[in-house]
Amino acid sequence: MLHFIIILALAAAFAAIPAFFPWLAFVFTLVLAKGFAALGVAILLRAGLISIGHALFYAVGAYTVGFLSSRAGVNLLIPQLVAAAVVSGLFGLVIGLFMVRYRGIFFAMLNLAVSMVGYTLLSKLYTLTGGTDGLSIATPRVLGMTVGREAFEAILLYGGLGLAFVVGIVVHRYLKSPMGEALPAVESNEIRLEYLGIAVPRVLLFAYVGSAVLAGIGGAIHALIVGHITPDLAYWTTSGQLVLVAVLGGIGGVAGPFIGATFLESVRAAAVIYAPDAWNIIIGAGLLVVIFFLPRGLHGLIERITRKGERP
Amino acid sequence: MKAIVAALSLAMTAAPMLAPAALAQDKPEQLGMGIFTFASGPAAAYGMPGRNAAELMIEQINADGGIGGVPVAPTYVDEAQGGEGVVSEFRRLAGDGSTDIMVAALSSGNCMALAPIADQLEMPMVTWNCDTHQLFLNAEHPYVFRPNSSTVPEFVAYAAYAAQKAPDATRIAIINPDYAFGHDAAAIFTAAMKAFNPNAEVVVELFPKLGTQSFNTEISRIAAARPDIIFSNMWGGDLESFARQASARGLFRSSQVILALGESILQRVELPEGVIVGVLGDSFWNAPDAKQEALDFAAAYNEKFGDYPVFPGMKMANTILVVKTAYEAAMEANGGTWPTKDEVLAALDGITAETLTGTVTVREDHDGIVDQIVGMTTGGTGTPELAEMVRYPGAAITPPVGADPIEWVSTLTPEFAAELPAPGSLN
Amino acid sequence: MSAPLLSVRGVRVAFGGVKAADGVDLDVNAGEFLAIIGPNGSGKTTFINLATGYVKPQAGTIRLEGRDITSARPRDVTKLGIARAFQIPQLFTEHTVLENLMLAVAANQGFWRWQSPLGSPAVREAAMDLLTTVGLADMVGASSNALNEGARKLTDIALALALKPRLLLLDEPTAGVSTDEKFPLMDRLAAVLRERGVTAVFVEHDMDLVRRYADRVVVWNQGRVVADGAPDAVLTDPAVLRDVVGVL
Amino acid sequence: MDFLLPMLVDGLAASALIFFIAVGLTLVFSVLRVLNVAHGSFYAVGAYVAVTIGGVVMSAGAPQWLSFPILFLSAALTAALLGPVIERTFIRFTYGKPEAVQILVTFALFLIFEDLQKLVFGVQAYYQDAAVNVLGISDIGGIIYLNYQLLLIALAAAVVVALRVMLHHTRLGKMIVAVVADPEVSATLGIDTRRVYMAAFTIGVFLAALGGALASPNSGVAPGLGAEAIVLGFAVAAIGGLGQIEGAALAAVIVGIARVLAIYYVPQLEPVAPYLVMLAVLLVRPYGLFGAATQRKI
Repeated sequence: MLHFIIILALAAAFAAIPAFFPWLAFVFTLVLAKGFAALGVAILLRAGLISIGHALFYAVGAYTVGFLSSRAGVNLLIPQLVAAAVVSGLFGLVIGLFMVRYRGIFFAMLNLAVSMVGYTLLSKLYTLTGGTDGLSIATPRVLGMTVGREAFEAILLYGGLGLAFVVGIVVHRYLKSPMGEALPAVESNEIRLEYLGIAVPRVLLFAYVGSAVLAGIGGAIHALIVGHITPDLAYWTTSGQLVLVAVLGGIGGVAGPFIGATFLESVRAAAVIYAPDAWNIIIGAGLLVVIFFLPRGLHGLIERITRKGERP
Repeated sequence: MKAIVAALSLAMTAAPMLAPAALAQDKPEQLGMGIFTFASGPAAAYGMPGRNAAELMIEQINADGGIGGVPVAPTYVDEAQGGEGVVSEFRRLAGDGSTDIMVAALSSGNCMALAPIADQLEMPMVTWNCDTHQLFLNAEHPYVFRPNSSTVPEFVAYAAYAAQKAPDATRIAIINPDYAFGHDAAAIFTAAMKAFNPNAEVVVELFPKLGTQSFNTEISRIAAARPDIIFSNMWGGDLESFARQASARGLFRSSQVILALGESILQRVELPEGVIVGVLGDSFWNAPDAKQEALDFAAAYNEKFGDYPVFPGMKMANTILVVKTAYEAAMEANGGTWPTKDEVLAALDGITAETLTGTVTVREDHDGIVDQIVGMTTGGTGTPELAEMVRYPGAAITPPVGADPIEWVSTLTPEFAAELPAPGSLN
Repeated sequence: MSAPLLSVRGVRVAFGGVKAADGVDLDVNAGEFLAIIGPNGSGKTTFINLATGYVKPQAGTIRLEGRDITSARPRDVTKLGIARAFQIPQLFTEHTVLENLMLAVAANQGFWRWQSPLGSPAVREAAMDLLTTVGLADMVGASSNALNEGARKLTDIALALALKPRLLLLDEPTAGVSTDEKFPLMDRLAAVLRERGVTAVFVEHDMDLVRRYADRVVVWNQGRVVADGAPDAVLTDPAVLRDVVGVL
Repeated sequence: MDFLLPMLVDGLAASALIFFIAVGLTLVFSVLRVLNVAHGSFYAVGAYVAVTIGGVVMSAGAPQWLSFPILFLSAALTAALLGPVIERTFIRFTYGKPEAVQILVTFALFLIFEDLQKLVFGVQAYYQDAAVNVLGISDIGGIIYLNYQLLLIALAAAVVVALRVMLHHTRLGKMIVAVVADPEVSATLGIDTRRVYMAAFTIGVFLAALGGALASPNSGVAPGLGAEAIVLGFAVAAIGGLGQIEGAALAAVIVGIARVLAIYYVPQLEPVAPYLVMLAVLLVRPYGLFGAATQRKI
């Protein structure tokens, strides 16, 4: 309960800050986008699977919105989001069928490889994707209403926050279900899982598709708030960033990746202004501090507080 | 928990104090100018000269009393942080009231991403380098102006020069960077070459990715194709690596090489004599018809930074001069008071401004008309200079307003090239 | 006489020249407790691995009630009612003992319901029962990583029991369990198995246990079954005493 | 088939450069069982050090041939300065940890090195091509090659042989092999595994730095070098089978040839050639060309 209260307090702070610093609304919407995708990465990390390729699904979500907006003329927010989730889920299903056979570094490298092939396709299929110049996305209509850009961005931020809550609860319940609890078991003892009659590939495929859907939702929000997308979304450095966000935030709870994304984007925003040449050093050092001293990430701090509260 | 609080407070302190918006009629304390260029990463080799030139030009303007008595206060944004970071910074600068006009950006991708945001935030944006013809192709951007040329006149100019200089050359090799700029240039150059010489054919076309270190296989592949002409619009570190490797392996001796952005490496690589190079516009400070202002600027630049300005630097300086001209024109039009945003926009619309290296006109579609200077390397070292130079009039080689640029290129004829000024005419 | 529950015919498997099974024929009859004894490295564990699909034989067939399971995977075999416990306990070290058991219970009981919690009352109760059976009721909250070897063994066996198997394969079930605990544990285990009518095969080194609990003993040596019969007969066979028990 | 000869020469030249990136990575993995993302940083640092020392020595008027020993010296210097320190402080922490932790710790090091390079060397490209110039050129099948490119092919082959000799015929090498086979047993036999780890890691740093140093005379050094190197290195190491030195050599040749084939016939595929090779290889052999599954003991 205390845990939930802390999360609510953080969310309230998250919602309030852009009201005082309007330009931060954009940054915070990106935080949500990255948070969704990093949550997807975190699900796989629970099974010990590190994907250096999830930017592909982020890009698939973004480009689904891009296609609908600039090629198919579907300028409606909800259908765009739903389509992004469905299409990235389908990509996740097809690629996942192949990926769930692999573990460890081979899983990481194959995800990297597939995402780089995707990146190249996005860059090369000029007529379809606009090449490296990318696609522009018009402000869509919301529930049949034409809204101004400013209103739309507010809808995206606060609607996104609401969506994060709903999705967070769904994912939390999933992680506490037998299938969700089986994920750490895949890492600690896959053989025993098999000997319980559990089809591990199926467990992983479900997680993989789910993580792809989450990344796709993130990508769609990214596309809508930035208004312009390029193949760089699928580049491996974006994937690396998502893993970074997940680990910084901690994979122990669904709020972790969102906390990690807030932290990373805030540090980035500050670094761009105050220490533009040392941004990588700051992030690298932060990552080391987290791994060495906070193995459960920033979210682990909340866990510590609530543990104390529950078991005095 | 502490770390989260720290992170949030960090985010808050990152927000500068909201500056009160200046009333239109009062002269503000300063003119905030957001300047977007690459200051890190591989593209910095091209972007830093732009930033250096901006520093120098603004220093000179401010020493001279500023623009209409108001000093220019630049904020530099590094484009190397990627599209969303650039957009984020643009929004921050536009939103916190610190910035009145944006000079953005180097990369075409970033210009495409920023243009709709400039319109949305009603923030005047003047591009200084990005040259994709897509920018104004299917979109009107009331707040965006490009006092520069686009890819079409730029690469038509090289084809015209090649057609005039080497009329018998038919076998073309192209090696361009693997993104829109490289692919667009390849398409335009090829179409123009075929228009000027129906026998022209592309024998090999390569697009190595940005940041490639070793072009050795590409060089072998090109050499094996025995081309008459090798065209490249690589730039920055890639261009330098390619030029060094190709030069060491004799590619410059066996074919006529065209390095579209070659002027930018003249001070770093000893190119052999006779390589066709250009400046994507007229921004070459050491042309025979150079104005004294250009020579003075180059000398000051050399004193401050230790080398001569390359053309990206000159483009940046020229663009800031266009902004200055626009503000001054707007003030003149309203009787000397500080102009409102709308007055600045009106002044930029259709402006004709004298730059360090020529004249630029911004058309009604907000695209610029600029001359194209092309020349050949002299093989000499030291102060950068070119031989066999030509200045193609911008109006002659820019597609008219509303024309599809690529279609326009295919309507060109051999006579078109023949009627342009001849190489060496600018001496 | 009814058909055997598990029937192994002509099974052959070798690892880099070492023959772990060299043309083995062996039947396991429904309801019996079969002990497999033999020197270390003779391939006893390989028999369990073969029967559960972890190792694929290079020749021969394995049938469960007449159904060919030679090329089935462990999870298929498990679903058909064969469970195994391991020589080296195989636990979910990220989970508590109770969670380990709940995962095993849930494996057959709403595992794919992705919005229901793992610890439903029914699952929790079944898991607690199992832990009581193996004498670990006071360990439920412990991390399975922090247990001593004996408790790990017991948890491992409980995981197999949770699957409610028809055939249970135990690999040295009491190794690591303290001498005082051995017989009480085996008594409880045997009672549960008899009560549920579970057939059991156990690989064992402790001849006292074999004598006391096995209905039948098979001696495995150098990849072959060299003796097969009632404990009294086999364990008094001089050849067995020399080759197998003597080595121990 | 006009292109057969140039393709072969280009393919081997490209393979040599790729091999130098991957070999140290795979050696370190085979001994320490650590996936070192910072390997790319050592590659870049080696290149920067070589260019810097080379620049100083050449501008002092030293004879051109001296630029060769400088390349090796720079790699040795980089390894001596960075290898033991980094192994002691950061890498040791990751022993036995999950791969995700290893990747992230070394990725953090990589990020820090990226900015340190920028702070020390700036963002401009450096070139020091004395070693290329002094060797001259050869005409092979009508195409001019740098003799330096041909030398690199020979050097790559020499490194494969040298590593074999080192591993099987020196005291240190035998200790490394023993530790690879079984660290616990080695420790009981009196081998100081901590020192072996440090030595193996330092050799890995040396090989990475040597790769960077050897590439620098022809390619120059610019920011972004490390990132390119590490992705390619991981791909090649995975294709070869992690920890397999001969596997890395074969994988480097396959990837090198694949890239060259792409450039000659399907240039659009060149950027994805390493990844397509990896997908194809891992589809058929899930643990790489020379790799094998390690089965859990149950």
